[in-house]
Amino acid sequence: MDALAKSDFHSKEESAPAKPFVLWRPTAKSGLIDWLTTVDHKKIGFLYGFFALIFFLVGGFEALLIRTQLMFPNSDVLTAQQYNRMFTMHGTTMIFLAVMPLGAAFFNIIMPLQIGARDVAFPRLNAFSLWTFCAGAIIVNIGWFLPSDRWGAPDAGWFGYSPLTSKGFNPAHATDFWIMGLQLLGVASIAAALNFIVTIINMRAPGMTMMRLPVFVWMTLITSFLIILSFPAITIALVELMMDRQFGTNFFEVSGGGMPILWQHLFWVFGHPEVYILILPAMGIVSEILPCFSRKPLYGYPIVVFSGASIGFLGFAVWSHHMFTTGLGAVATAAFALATMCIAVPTGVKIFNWIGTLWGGHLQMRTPMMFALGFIWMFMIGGFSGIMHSAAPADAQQQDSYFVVAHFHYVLIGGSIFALLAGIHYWFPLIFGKKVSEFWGKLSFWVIFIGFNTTFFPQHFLGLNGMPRRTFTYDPNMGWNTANFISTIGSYVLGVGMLIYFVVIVYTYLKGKRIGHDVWDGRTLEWSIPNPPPEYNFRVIPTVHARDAWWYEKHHKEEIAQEQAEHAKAEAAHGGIHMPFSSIYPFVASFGILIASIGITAFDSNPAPGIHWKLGLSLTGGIVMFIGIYLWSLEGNEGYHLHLDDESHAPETKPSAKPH
Amino acid sequence: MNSPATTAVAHDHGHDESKFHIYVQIAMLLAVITGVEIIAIYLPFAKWMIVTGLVVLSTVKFMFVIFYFMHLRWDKPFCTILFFIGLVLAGGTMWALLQLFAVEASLPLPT
Amino acid sequence: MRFSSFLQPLARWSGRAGLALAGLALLPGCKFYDIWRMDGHQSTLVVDGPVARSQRDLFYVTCWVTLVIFILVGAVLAYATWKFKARNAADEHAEPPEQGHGNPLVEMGLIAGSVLALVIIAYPTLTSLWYTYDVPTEEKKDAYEITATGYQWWFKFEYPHEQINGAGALTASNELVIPAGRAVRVNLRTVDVIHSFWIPKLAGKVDMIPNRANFLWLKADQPGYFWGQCAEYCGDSHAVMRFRVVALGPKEFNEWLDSQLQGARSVAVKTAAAGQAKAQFAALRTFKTNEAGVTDKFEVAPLEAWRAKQFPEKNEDGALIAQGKALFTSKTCMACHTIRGHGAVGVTAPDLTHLGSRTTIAAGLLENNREQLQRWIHNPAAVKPGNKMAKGYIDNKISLTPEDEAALVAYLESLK
Amino acid sequence: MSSHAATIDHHHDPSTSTGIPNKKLLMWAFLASDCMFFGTLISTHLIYRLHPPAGGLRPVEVFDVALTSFSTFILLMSSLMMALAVNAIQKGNVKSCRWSLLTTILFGTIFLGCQVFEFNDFVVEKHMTLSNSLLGTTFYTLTGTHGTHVAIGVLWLGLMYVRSFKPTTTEGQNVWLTTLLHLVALFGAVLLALKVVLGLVWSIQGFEGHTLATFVSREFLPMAGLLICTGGLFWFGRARTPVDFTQHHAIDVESMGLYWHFVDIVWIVIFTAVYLLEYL
Ligand code: HEA
Ligand code: HEA
Ligand code: HEC
Ligand code: CUA
Ligand SMILES: [Cu+2]
Repeated sequence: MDALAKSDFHSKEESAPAKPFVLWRPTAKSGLIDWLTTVDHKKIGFLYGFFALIFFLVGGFEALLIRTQLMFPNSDVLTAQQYNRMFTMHGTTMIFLAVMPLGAAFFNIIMPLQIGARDVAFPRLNAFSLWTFCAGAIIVNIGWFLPSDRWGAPDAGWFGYSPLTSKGFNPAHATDFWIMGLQLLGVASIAAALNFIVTIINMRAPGMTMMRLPVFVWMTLITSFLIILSFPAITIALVELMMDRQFGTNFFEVSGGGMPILWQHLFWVFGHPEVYILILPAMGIVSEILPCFSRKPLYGYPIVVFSGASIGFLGFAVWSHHMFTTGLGAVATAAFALATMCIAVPTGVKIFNWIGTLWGGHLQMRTPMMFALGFIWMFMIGGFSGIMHSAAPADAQQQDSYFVVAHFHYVLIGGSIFALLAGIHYWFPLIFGKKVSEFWGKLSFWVIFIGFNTTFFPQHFLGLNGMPRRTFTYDPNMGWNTANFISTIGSYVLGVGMLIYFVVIVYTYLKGKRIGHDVWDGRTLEWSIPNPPPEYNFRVIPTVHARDAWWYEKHHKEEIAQEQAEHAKAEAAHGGIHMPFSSIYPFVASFGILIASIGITAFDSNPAPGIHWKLGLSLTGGIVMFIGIYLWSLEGNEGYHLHLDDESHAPETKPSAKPH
Repeated sequence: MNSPATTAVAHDHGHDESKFHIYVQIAMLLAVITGVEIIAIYLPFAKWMIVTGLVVLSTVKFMFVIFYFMHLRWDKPFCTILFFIGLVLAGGTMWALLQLFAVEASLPLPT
Repeated sequence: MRFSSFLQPLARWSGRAGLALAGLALLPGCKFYDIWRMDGHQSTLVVDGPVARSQRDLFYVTCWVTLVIFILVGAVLAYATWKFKARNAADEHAEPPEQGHGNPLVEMGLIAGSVLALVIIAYPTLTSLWYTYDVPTEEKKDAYEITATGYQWWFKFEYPHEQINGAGALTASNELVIPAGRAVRVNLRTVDVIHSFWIPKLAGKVDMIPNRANFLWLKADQPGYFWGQCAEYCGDSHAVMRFRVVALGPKEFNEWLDSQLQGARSVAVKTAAAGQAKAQFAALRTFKTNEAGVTDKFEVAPLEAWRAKQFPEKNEDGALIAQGKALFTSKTCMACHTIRGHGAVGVTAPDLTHLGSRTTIAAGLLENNREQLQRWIHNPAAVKPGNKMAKGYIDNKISLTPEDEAALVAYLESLK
Repeated sequence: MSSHAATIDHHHDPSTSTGIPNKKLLMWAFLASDCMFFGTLISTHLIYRLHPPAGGLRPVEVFDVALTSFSTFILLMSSLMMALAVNAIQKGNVKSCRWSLLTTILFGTIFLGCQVFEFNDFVVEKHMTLSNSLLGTTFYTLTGTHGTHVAIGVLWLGLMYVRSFKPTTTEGQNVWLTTLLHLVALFGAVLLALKVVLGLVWSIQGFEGHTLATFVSREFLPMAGLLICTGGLFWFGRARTPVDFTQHHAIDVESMGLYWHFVDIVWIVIFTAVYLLEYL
């Protein structure tokens, strides 16, 4: 945190106008208060990443327990219920608490830098998203720490098919936690996504036209659209489920005429776009890394962008491919099967263009590049098993078998996680000013790569050999023993790989040597600024002349220098760099939401016992939230101005610049 | 309490002065359409005709509100595009869902 | 870091060696060969019916098409990586290559190629879809109808065309007997949550969804014995919600139907051997949790094993059985279970009328023999987490002495 | 931004890349998202209408088309007032903007009152509750969610209205307390008025032992409170120091207006798809 907090900050600040106490704006630039009140997109992004990685380790630990249980037939490392909790929480954690926020971390840190902005459009809303995400994460996980008969961790599977989630079959509050937690995560994601959309559309530096945006920014934009358009569906589904559980409505209640199949539709209307929410940022990252290390622009930029958009759009038209076995009728099944196959085309286009990018380049085999190449290979395999699923009759044999588990881990780990790990390595020098050792980076890559394939490749065979998923045990005579054993060993190797990866990252963060500016000889704007990035990002808002803006600048030095000097003058005349004030109220509002949600999840459909504290808790939380939001709106979106002196060092106020 | 500086109304936008009247007229129109809708349901025409009529009338109302009250008509087209992405996807999803539940395979069990 | 430059080649080589090792480990010939033998009891590749065959063939089409694409694209990718890799520092810092931006013709060609590949997949998908969806018209007349209902966590099978006077349709549990060589249309229902009906060797799964009239059809080529499994997560014991299917030739099937239509068997009381058998049962061993409930017995000839089960055992202990029969009532087992002809008419639990003639109990989890029967009724909760019978034990305050268990087991075994 | 000219082009914000103000863009994107939200909710209702369970309530036996038409009309008018409020503040006409806001609040409250009345009627007279029928389940959830949107809108409008009194200089004043009391007066007036009017209507109807005779005694306290609150509204609404609420804040009012109009168009859809189509 150090590296971030102590960024190169030499400036004179204007003091804030006098204000009543509650509207006083926090000014801490380090320490706990700073982290709680920060509106700096880089710090918020860092926190997102930090929490996400913690949850990734938690989810990974759960996965290792799952694999340990399945190592041998009929083992009893876990009880049935523990196992069911484990995979439910593993899926939920990995998807909502690890990969999505890790994506959000990159959106936050990198996207504004790539478009030449000083912050996101709504800095406090950004903080609110972060803290609401934390509230959701707490609620989803809180059940682990409560007695498991009446509370407990969720155990209805990550897509919580009704009616297994109804009060009748799942009376414990575990399911209420799951519902409420997901609800909050949805709110957080939508708020963040709206922010990113406005930022990308409206905060671009001059000259940064839409068709000059780095592909990662494009993918951020498309992902954000997917979020705001798909999350409402699950929000409604969860509201309906909550109403069923707390107020006795009949949405999924068969005795009242409800149709549980409706849940599946609503869930997957969200769920399929969700998987593209997980993969598109990854594709964006890879589309940044490959050109950089091939020393060539991305091959077929417009087509890559367009294919991303069409993947996003088509993603809304294929949800029922998760429901091929629910008896939709032949026509509907056929329609969804064909629509699903169509997605192979835009996805293929991306793969081809990545290969085109490599073609004729000078490939530098650095760690990020290794992960990016690994991504292409692994994602291709995952995509192909996806295509096998899309052939609906064949899927009747594969659905809910380990073949699906293999498919989605290839796209999720081999896809999303590989690319995210690549991204961490790639942008680490920028964010922290330190570089991870190539040796340890590559070693971790190989261990992860081998561990991953050893874990999940055999699972294809398990699935085709009839092993159902979500089973805590199996008989020894089914022909599944060897594959399960290998898979478990693989997962340990994978775990060791991950361990190496993260230990090395943390080590570098603490002890690594400082490195210079623009280590990779990058192509996009984020590399044009010092590392770690100063609070204000850009001394002068850059003017963009070409697609790989920084590359262009590097090759047109004089022209740019002249231009920048002019801009700097203009900006100084305008009062200097405008920076938003920090604020505690987003945190207060989210905290209120957390309290209220805990209260609400504790309601029973027959609210007699303990109704007072539950109601009290909910109301208190509601009031805290309201106060937070109200004061937030009252304090206004003001800020202060920074005046950088000419060379951005040796300012009048702080005579001694820190040595680097 | 308007400060003197701001009382001078902009003259570069021809529509500004007349907006008040446009709004009132549109509101009247919307009220009338609503009235027509209410009467329509009691008319002795074929059901499909009335349904079509209702859908058309509601769409007209919808469009008037978003393009006039919500300014889309005068705003940058990007706002319209943005909103219509959501509208079209939502409409498409609704259509698909209703279609899926209308097919024979999806009929609930007879009770 | 300095030492890393020294270790660099090492890292590279250890990576390669690791890859090679992993590849070796997976090769046939190594000990791990049973991964490649895709002929488990629930294999979807080694199949025994036209529906599953159509699905498998489609799978192979998708598999081959994508494999070819994978090899083509992979080859180009591998070549590009190898060919254009910077081999030394000079290479790395060389003037950047020409900054080109793509070629529309190549793109269009590749898109066209992908579309073509998809058409190759789509066509058989559609034909297979229409074939597997419902019984083909020409077989409709001859098709046999069965209703399967999912319960947490077992299956009930009804034969709507085999009515028993005054007792509704013929009902069986956990073992489905079907005519071989004949299309069977299975109506899929559930009384609680979603389950899924899956017999991999005969047909892909279709879910049993509340308030929804699902069905599937299947056909077994030959008489045979098949493994089935609930394939939709349905709560605690989803993993052990299994079932078995027995396909019989026309004659045998009809014989089986005739025998099933009878009520439960009654055994004459011959007091002589009672005490002896009791002692023998009482001494039955205890089981570890999660101990496998099956032996390799069926692997060889499961169908034969099933056939053997159809006949009463030679030296039954009539007295013990009578005692068990009485206990079945007094311990309130009959509140949940049906034993047709013996006065038990419960409907919330598996029909036990012909339990003795089945090869498995507790939804395909345990083999049907004395040990396992006793294990089950001794403590169902230990065998199948969360199951409803264990709850019934607590609610009805059922406690069984070893003698009770012995008698009940004898009785249950006699229900041929 | 202190150097803004006297006239503001409300459709162009030079500080953004597209010229569209950030807040407006945010609101439109949010509304796009909300389309999906109501889309799925309305779908749920329609799907269950497609397959009503046997023996369930029939909507026409429950609905009251006259009441709904009235509230539809009211909501349309509130939309008009909202548009006028935006128009006024864009021209810097704070006073007119405030009156329009107040009217919008009033109409919004009437709409909510109609909904309270409707729900009450359906539950008590028509015996349709959230849990006793599928129709009740989907109907109350759908219209209730819409009602919640309206309520949030009213709250927002109220906060904006009170905010329009924020003085330019806060020196030496207890802005805090004034604002809080002003808010209390506003929402007190709104809620109490709602209560009194509903009480009156029920008394006229003779609903559940309400009679005109008992009306006065029953509603005495609320009426007194209403009087006080209204007085407070006038007191705080009196002309005071110059306020920090000008053309520059038009964008805030405008984005609030977008939200309000959206709630209106959702009702246009609900009115047709949920109510009118039932009568065919
Ligand atoms: C990152 C997430 C991600 C991604 C990107 C994908 C991508 C795809 N997925 Fe996957 N999927 C999941 C995550 C993802 N999936 C998850 C989590 C589940 C399980 C949920 C659960 O049940 O728990 C799932 C389940 C799932 C199912 C349901 C299986 C079942 O339960 O029965 C299906 C069925 O059609 C499917 C299909 C596809 C397809 C066609 C793609 C396509 O987008 C893939 C396209 C890519 C390629 C095809 C490769 C590259 C292309 C070329 C080289 C071009 C040439 C190729 C051809 C012409 C074929 N997926
Ligand atoms: C992005 C999403 C994501 C990711 C990254 C993973 C990662 C992993 N998953 Fe997960 N998985 C899902 C998403 C994901 N999974 C989903 C959605 C489901 C379905 C859930 C459901 O059915 O409801 C699922 C289900 C699932 C199953 C099936 C369970 C079942 O159906 O019964 C299995 C079984 O093997 C599994 C295994 C693993 C393993 C071994 C990893 C590994 O990659 C994990 C690697 C990470 C680590 C190992 C942690 C890092 C290291 C440490 C913690 C240090 C300590 C370790 C050592 C010293 C060894 N997963
Ligand atoms: C509360 C009801 C209940 C009571 C009482 C009950 N059972 Fe059961 N029984 C069940 C259920 C439910 C199952 C299925 C469990 C499963 O497989 O998940 C079952 C399964 C069985 C099976 C295996 C059946 C099969 O088809 O595989 C046997 C044998 C059995 N019970 C015997 C008994 C005996 C003997 C008693 C009395 C001592 C008894 N049951 C009392 C509910 C009950
Ligand atoms: Cu029944 Cu799983
Ligand atoms: Cu999908």
